[in-house]
Amino acid sequence: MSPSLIHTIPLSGQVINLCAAIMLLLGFAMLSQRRVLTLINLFMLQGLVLFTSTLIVAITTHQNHLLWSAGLTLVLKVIALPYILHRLIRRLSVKWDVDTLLNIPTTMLVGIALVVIAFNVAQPISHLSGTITRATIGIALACVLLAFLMMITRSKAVPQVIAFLAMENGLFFAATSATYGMPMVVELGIALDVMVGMVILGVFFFQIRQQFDSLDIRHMERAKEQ
Amino acid sequence: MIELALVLTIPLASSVLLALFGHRRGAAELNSAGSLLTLVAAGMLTVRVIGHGPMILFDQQFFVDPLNVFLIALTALVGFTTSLFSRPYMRVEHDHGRLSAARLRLYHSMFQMFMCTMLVALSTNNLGILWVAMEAATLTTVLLVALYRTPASLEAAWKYFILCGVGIAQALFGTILIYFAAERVLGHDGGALLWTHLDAVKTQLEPTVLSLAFVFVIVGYGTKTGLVPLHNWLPDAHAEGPTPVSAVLSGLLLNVALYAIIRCKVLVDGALHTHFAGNLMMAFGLLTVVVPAFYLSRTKDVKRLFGYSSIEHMGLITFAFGMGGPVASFAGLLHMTVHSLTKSAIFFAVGHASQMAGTQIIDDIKGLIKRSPTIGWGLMLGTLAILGMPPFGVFTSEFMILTTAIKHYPWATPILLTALGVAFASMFGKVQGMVFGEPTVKPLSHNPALLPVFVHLGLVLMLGLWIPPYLAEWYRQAAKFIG
Amino acid sequence: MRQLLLLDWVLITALGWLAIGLVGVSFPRRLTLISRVLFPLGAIFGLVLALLALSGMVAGTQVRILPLGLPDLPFHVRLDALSGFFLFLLGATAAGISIYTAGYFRKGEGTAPGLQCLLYHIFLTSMAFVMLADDGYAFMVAWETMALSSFFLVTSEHRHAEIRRAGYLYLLVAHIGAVGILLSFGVMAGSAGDYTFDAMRDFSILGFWPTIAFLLALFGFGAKAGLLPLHIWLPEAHPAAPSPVSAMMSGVMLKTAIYGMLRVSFDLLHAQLWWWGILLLLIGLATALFGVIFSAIQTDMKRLLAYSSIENIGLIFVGFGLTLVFKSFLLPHLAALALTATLYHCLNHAFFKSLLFLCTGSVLHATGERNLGKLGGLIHRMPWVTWLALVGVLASAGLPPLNGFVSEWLLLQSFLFTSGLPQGYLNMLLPVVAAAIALIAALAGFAMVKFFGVVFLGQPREEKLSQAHDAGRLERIGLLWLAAGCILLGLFPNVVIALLDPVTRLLVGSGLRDAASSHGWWLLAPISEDRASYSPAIFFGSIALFTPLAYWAVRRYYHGRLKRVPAWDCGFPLQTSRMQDTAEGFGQPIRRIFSPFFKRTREHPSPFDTQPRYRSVVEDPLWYWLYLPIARIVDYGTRLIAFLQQGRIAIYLLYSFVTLLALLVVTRG
Amino acid sequence: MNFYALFAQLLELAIALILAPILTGWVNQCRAWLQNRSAPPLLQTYYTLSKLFHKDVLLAHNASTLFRAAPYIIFSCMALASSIVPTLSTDLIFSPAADAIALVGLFALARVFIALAGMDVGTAFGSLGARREMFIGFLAEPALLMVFFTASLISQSTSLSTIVETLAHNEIAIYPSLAFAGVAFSMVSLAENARVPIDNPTTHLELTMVHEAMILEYSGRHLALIEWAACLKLFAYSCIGIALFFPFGIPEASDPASLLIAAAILVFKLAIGGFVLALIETLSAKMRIFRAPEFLGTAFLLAVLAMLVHLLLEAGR
Repeated sequence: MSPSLIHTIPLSGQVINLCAAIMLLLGFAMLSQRRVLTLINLFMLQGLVLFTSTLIVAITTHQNHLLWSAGLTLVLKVIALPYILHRLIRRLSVKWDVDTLLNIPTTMLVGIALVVIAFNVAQPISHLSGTITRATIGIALACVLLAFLMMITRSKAVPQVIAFLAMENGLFFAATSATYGMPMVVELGIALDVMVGMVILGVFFFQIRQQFDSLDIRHMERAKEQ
Repeated sequence: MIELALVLTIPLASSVLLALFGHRRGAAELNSAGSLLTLVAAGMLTVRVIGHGPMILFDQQFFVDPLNVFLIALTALVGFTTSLFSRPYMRVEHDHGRLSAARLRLYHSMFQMFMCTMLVALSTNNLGILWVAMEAATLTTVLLVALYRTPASLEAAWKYFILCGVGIAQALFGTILIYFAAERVLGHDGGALLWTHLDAVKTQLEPTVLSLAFVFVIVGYGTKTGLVPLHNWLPDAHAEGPTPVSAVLSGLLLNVALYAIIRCKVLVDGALHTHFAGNLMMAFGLLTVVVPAFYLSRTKDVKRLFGYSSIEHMGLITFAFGMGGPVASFAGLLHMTVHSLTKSAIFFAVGHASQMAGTQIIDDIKGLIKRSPTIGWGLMLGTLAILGMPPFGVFTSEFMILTTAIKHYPWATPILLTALGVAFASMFGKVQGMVFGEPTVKPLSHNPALLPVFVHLGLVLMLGLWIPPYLAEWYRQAAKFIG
Repeated sequence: MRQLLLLDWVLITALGWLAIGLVGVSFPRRLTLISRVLFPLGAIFGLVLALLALSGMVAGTQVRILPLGLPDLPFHVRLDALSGFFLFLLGATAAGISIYTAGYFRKGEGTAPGLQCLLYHIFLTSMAFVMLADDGYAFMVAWETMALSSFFLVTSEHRHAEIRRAGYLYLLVAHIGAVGILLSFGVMAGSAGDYTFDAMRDFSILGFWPTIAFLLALFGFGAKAGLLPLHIWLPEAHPAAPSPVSAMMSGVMLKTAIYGMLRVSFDLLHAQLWWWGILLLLIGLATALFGVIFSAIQTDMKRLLAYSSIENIGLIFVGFGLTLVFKSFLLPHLAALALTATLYHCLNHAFFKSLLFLCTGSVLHATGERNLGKLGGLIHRMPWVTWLALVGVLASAGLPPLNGFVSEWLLLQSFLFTSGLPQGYLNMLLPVVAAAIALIAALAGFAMVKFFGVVFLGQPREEKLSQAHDAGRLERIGLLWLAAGCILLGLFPNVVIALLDPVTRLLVGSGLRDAASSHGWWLLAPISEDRASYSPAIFFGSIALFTPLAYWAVRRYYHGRLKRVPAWDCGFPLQTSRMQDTAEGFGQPIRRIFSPFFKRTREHPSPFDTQPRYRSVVEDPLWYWLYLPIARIVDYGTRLIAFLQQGRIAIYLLYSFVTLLALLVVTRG
Repeated sequence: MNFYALFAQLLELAIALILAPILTGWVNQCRAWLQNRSAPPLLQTYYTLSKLFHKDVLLAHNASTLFRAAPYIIFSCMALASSIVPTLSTDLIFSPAADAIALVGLFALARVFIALAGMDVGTAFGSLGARREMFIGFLAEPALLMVFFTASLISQSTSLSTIVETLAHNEIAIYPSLAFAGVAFSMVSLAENARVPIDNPTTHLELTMVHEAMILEYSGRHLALIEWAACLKLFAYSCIGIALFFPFGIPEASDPASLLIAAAILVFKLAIGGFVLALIETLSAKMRIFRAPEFLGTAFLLAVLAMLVHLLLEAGR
């Protein structure tokens, strides 16, 4: 956006835009990342960024329930989930390297195309956005799509789940920064679902491993119409 | 007030109870009892709503109107019959050593939890809570699908989880967009997610945003509805889960997902003043009717077979609602009803059939009608009903849908009819082989509870010949308000 | 409570059948109850229905709206001359078949007798409702119920794979046909979108839509009637079914298709185009020729009769087409003549074909054989069946003075008028069609002689045939009823024509009653006496006079000594039953002359075979030219689409992803 | 239906019954002459018949009632047929009873019964003959019907009396279509009456016989009746031919005088007809049974052609 515009935006807004940019960056980083551990850390970082942006929105717009959701984000996305994931991969002793179905450079190119599409789609919305943070919704969409792409390209169960959670992050980001947050009850519900889902997945990993003695989802292609 | 509270709390309570005592004897009876109470409560609620009209409860978070109260009643009914059916079914599974007592506990409590989420999703007024409930429903059913812990069931559950999780995520984004659009009209704390409020101001909502939102919503909830090409989880989940679960998946979950789409469609139509949402749904619907028809003839597994048939019928319903108008929406609602009843009945019969044969492979099931005429006739009549043979109710709704299509979208009619014809050819051929012929199947260790099957089929038959006036009136109201 | 109309009584009778069925199914194993009480009761109801329908034909149109069906489209029923006539056909035939069936039941065959009873009576009720229905929905419901119940009756011996296959084919074709009918209704309802027949009558569709509606209806009803090339199910289903059911299907159910076609083309559609008639006529001709040729070469007695049904349906459609032609050229009187011939033949076929099918049923029970190559000489064992079958055979061969001849006579008469048509080609073409009809009639004679001669005459070809027993009492009553029908319909054509008068007046606005009845009951002269006349009474009377006269004279003037000796047979010393013509042998000239019609696979013994065997299978070429290709196409499509269901979650995710992106781009752009 | 009509009817029947065997005898005589054989007496057929009537009946063990009833039925059919065809007068009581189509039906009825009788005993030859008879029948019947159709299109009627009246008593009109029809008719009647080239009435050669093969098992009075019926059939066909193609001299009224003249004319015509038949039989050779379709197919085509010719050239009349 042109410099004149930048000055019209208050500092908080700029910070949020910055967060948005970082989100997107992290999204790309995860897309290109081969190593599970780093993937988890990146995910944690994303959570952190999400937390900060939520916090800022909460402070600038004096909405207390957003503080709650920020706290929720911190607890869930920055502490709990990464911790669980770390435990899991240690317990499961997953191979460190993640091989992708599509080689990284191509994936990146596709990702860029996705970003373009996302911005293009989000343009009309951001124009009529009343909030101080216009572009964020486009970025959130981009994050979601990138995570989606990541889910498609990863051939192991754990990275897929991480991608799934990253997608959740993107949605949260959209919810908080673009619309100053959903009603509390909804956010709680969402958080609960994510949590439970994680637990169930954790259980699943073990059973999958024990049944297929690997977490490679390419083993799970039996059910089809021959 | 109290009725709705009962409708929502009874399943929850019984789920908790079953989580504690589900491994003891009599768990199945408790399950049935809970479902029965839910059904009674739902019945009271229905009477209440018919009497006093729509009501908004619990600081506007819940909302009951003709549209969802009939789905609530249907859900409670099918839930009850399914619990009746699952009692002997699960006992046989237990005897065959396929399920331990702990698993049965999980099954019972998750079944009730699933019912609870369904009812919440139906009765809530808050699109956010709707989403939460749908997600919760996904989670519970994932556990149910994976109940056997076999590789196949795990694979199915995994696919189900990932695909529906992702889909649901899109739906959330759509919800956020709607909220985003509504907030500008309703202000921040104007309950911008409450459907009633949205409905009140739907004409002022921002069209572009809502159209985008609807795209996300239909992709999201459409995944759960099983719209092609988002349907791929459905046959696996139906095939690998225990049969009662397949029954409720087909009979209820798909309906509820579709219900969510319809709720959003009403808003979008109000905002856009175009037929955008309708066209989108019609396109999905046609695709969803045609593609599974061609799968049918290739599938070897009987439960996959009927899974695909569920997809096809969901497509038909989506198409009906897409066309819109009093007749088509009426037909869509009717088709929802008859499809739930018929398909769950079929799954009951199929469950026992596959238990008798010890397999789900179609070619290995033969001569049911000799070993157990009730199961054989149940399966045969159910299949004929679902294939749209008069005098069963499925034909009624299909007749209305087709005639509306002939009237307004003649080009679509041949496509639909071809698909239905192909479906008839493949499905009927397979089922005939299973029901008739020299028996290969063995009698069951416990005598099956086939009352549900024939109750359902009886209801469907009645709907084919005579729709009770109040029910028709009720459909009309709902249809009018779907538009 | 308003007093009950005739229509209500008809409805009550039809529902009475249903009630009988329900009683039957509630005592599924009580054979005596079912066979000695319920089925005779059903037969009585049939008679009642026939009488009610007769009075309904003259009573004028009556309508009712039942409190059933869709909320905004309840069941409309209507009793007019047309439906009255077909209800009469149904009732009269059903009376004979039901009473026969009462005697036909045996212990432990196929499905439980109670269930059979239910299905059979549902079948009857649904057929009655098909003829009464006055709106698209009620019609479709009754129509499909009819198909469904008959399907279950056909597959009652479902342990045999070929019977399952036959049933499958039958229901499939029936269903696809029903789709055609539904579409036709849709077109006729048009933009009004009201599916009551009244609305269709009032709402006149324009342009090419009537033609489309007509063609769709032709497809739909043709599938049920067994018109070429949709006949494929018929020769499979009829042999598969138990004989009373085959009789009912061939005798009555095929006629429901005729009824529907008449209803659509004359009642619901306003104007008729002449080429519709020509189309119908040519299709009917092809069907008739095809059917009669195939019936002449069959080796299974029920298949033979099934193909003969195809032939008769073809003839009926020829008459139908001629009616359309005359109607479209505004020649109501000639149209009435042709239509009378058509309806008359419907009635005749109902009687003689069900009679013949029931006879095969008795033969089947007595011998357990359907294969003509294993029957023969039954005239000595089962005289009742033989002589009654002879009546049916003569009637079906179109020989005077039986009923089959009258309708063919009327048909040929109406063809003699086609030279008066204002259309150059037609009055050249149609007499040639008449020639083809003559050929078909003669071939039908051939087929029937083969049927009767091989089954009942000659020496028994198997040992077990000597244990064959004649039909039981109730069975005889049923057969007698139908045979009497064949004779009476043949002897009193004027009565029947007078009876058909309201129907023709309703449909084509003219009738034959006055012309026919002007010469007294004994002389049938549809136009005028010196134009054409036929008096079956004198005909029959003189034969019935000369024969005993000759007999008496011979016995009177010459001694009647008579010795039983071995057959002479040109002095051949040894004669076995194998030396007489088999069914294959009898069909050989046909196979030779009409070889282009068949897809034939033969297996000739070479001179060096140790066990030489000869085998020759004649199949329906259409199966290979039309049906298998369609099946292949569908199969290809399924293989193509099934490829999408890969089982790879990444692919599935990709589907949703691409869908989402595509939709987004579309919506945005 | 006046007294004369009844009288004429009975007279015609009587004449038919009497003349038929003589006609056959006459044909055989002519044939013998043409083949330079010494001819049998004219009444030879009568001798044969009476001999057969006096003989005992030898009935095969397997023969059924139908076998015994058939001769009487066939005989009465043929008697009826020959009394329907207007030969002496067109004012007959039976003439409205059956028109041309019914006449064809009558012949078909007789054919069916004789074929069934042939199959009844269950010998190789019987069924073979029956098959061939029906086979020839379904080829000949349509052709005959088409011949009648041509005539009825000309006279706008299918009742034989009206046809004859039209053809005989209208102003002399040339009908080219009738020429075709005539040829077709003569071919058909050769086939129908078991004559060379389709069948040979005098042969008992197993593989060639048709008619004889069917009646092989008959003896005594039954055989006599059948033979007589055959004579009647020939007579009836000849009368049909006369009525259609040489109807001149058949009176409409039926007062005794005109009847006598008519009878004389009839005898004359029959004599010529018989001679022509013998001539044809002498000049042509019996053909293989599977050449019969070609032969009769030709007849059928000629008949159809006749009808088309009529529609083309004479429809204007």
